[in-house]
Amino acid sequence: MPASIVPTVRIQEADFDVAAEIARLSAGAPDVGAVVTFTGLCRSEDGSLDALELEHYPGMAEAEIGRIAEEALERWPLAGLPVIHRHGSIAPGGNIVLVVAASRHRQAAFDAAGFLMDFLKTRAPFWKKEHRADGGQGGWVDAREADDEATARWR
Amino acid sequence: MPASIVPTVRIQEADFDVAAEIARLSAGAPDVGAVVTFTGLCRSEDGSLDALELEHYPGMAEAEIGRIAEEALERWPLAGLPVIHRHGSIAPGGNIVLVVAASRHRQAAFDAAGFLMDFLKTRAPFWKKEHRADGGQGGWVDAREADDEATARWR
Amino acid sequence: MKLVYFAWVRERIGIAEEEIDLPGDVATVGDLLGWLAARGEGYAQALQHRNAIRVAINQEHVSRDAPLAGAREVALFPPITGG
Amino acid sequence: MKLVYFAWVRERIGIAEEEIDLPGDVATVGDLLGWLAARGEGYAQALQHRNAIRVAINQEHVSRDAPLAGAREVALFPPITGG
Repeated sequence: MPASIVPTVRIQEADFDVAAEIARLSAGAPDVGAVVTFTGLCRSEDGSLDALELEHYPGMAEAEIGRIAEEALERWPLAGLPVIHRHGSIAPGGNIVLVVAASRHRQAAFDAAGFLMDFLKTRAPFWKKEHRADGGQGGWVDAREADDEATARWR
Repeated sequence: MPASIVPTVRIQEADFDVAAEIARLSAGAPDVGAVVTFTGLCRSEDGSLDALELEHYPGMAEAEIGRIAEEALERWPLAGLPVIHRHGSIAPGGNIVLVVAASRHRQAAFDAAGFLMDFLKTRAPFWKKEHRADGGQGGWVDAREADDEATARWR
Repeated sequence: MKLVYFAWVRERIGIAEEEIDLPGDVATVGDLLGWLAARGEGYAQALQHRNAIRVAINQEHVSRDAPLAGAREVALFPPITGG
Repeated sequence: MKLVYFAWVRERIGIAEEEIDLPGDVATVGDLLGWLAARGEGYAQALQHRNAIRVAINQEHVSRDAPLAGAREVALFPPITGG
């Protein structure tokens, strides 16, 4: 593994391409034996959702995910850990977030991707607002207690 | 989630396309919020490896991975859990195995993919033989104790 | 000092950001939330369930007892729901 | 009964599969490994570190005390190294 990997964090409105991100990571790293990807998608909520609107805190979003990625890079021997998070309006089935973790062995890749998502979910400044398919008021999505618990297990 | 998902297991010499497998899963399932993929790749072993030769037990390989996938589908609420494992000669950087786990929430997807890989590594009848870049005798890869330990944690 | 608001905090206060000069006795994040709640109806509504509000100073998460000294940008927002 | 061999077990025995008729006193997987080890040099070599050998009956993993009754296909192979 290269001695020091710099976190790659992209906050963007545009969609992303999972295959391209995997290829980018494994191409330059001949000793990558395991790549884990996590893709978070917008659920249709049984057809009731028209779109999610994702608000974020520009600057802090990049900085906070960067801090989480740096901690993951210290904890596990990784060849790379790019993170992409979209903002703006996202329709059901659309991509929201992507993490790719590459390592020699699978456990480091699984752990790093899981760690990154658990902290991203509770610390990266993004907020979801629902727009309903029936035109009614959707409102801001509530934070999930399960996410706080998931974060706590890494202490 | 659909009430009953049938495991999809493919043992093939041909390469696979991670993006196509993700798309296949999330296209038909509007309530998938999380997709985890695991890709196992052939490492170059610091340039010493020319190729891995993957032998398998036809019939049992499909059956055993199918049994592991069925157990995962019982344990976690999944929208799908396709598994592809290649055999034959695979060069460094080449794909060996792919697992895609799709669910409403991320923990089920992470757990199912990790569970499937842990059991696949110790129970699916595949064996790797190394062919060295210098033309020397490589030989059969030894099983890793870490893999047995990884399997044990799911009991 | 620049204050920035997000999501329903922004909607209730009615503005996305503002520049303020704080009285000298407003020294911590906790003090700031108390002072803001008394600034008007929107602020009072936004800060009604004050425990739910998260605060960042200079784009880093902080707790209620964090000092405001050195703060260029203070952000108030609801619990995070990204990812 | 059909016996099938994989990886270095196959290489040492020198064939990939064979049909055999077992003596009546070979009742379990453990018995079979002992009986095979005495069949010739290749078998002896393959079964030298017998604890390392894994066995499947009708394409399912089995332990040493599994009975051979009903076995159509018995496979011998080293610990698995796929994935």
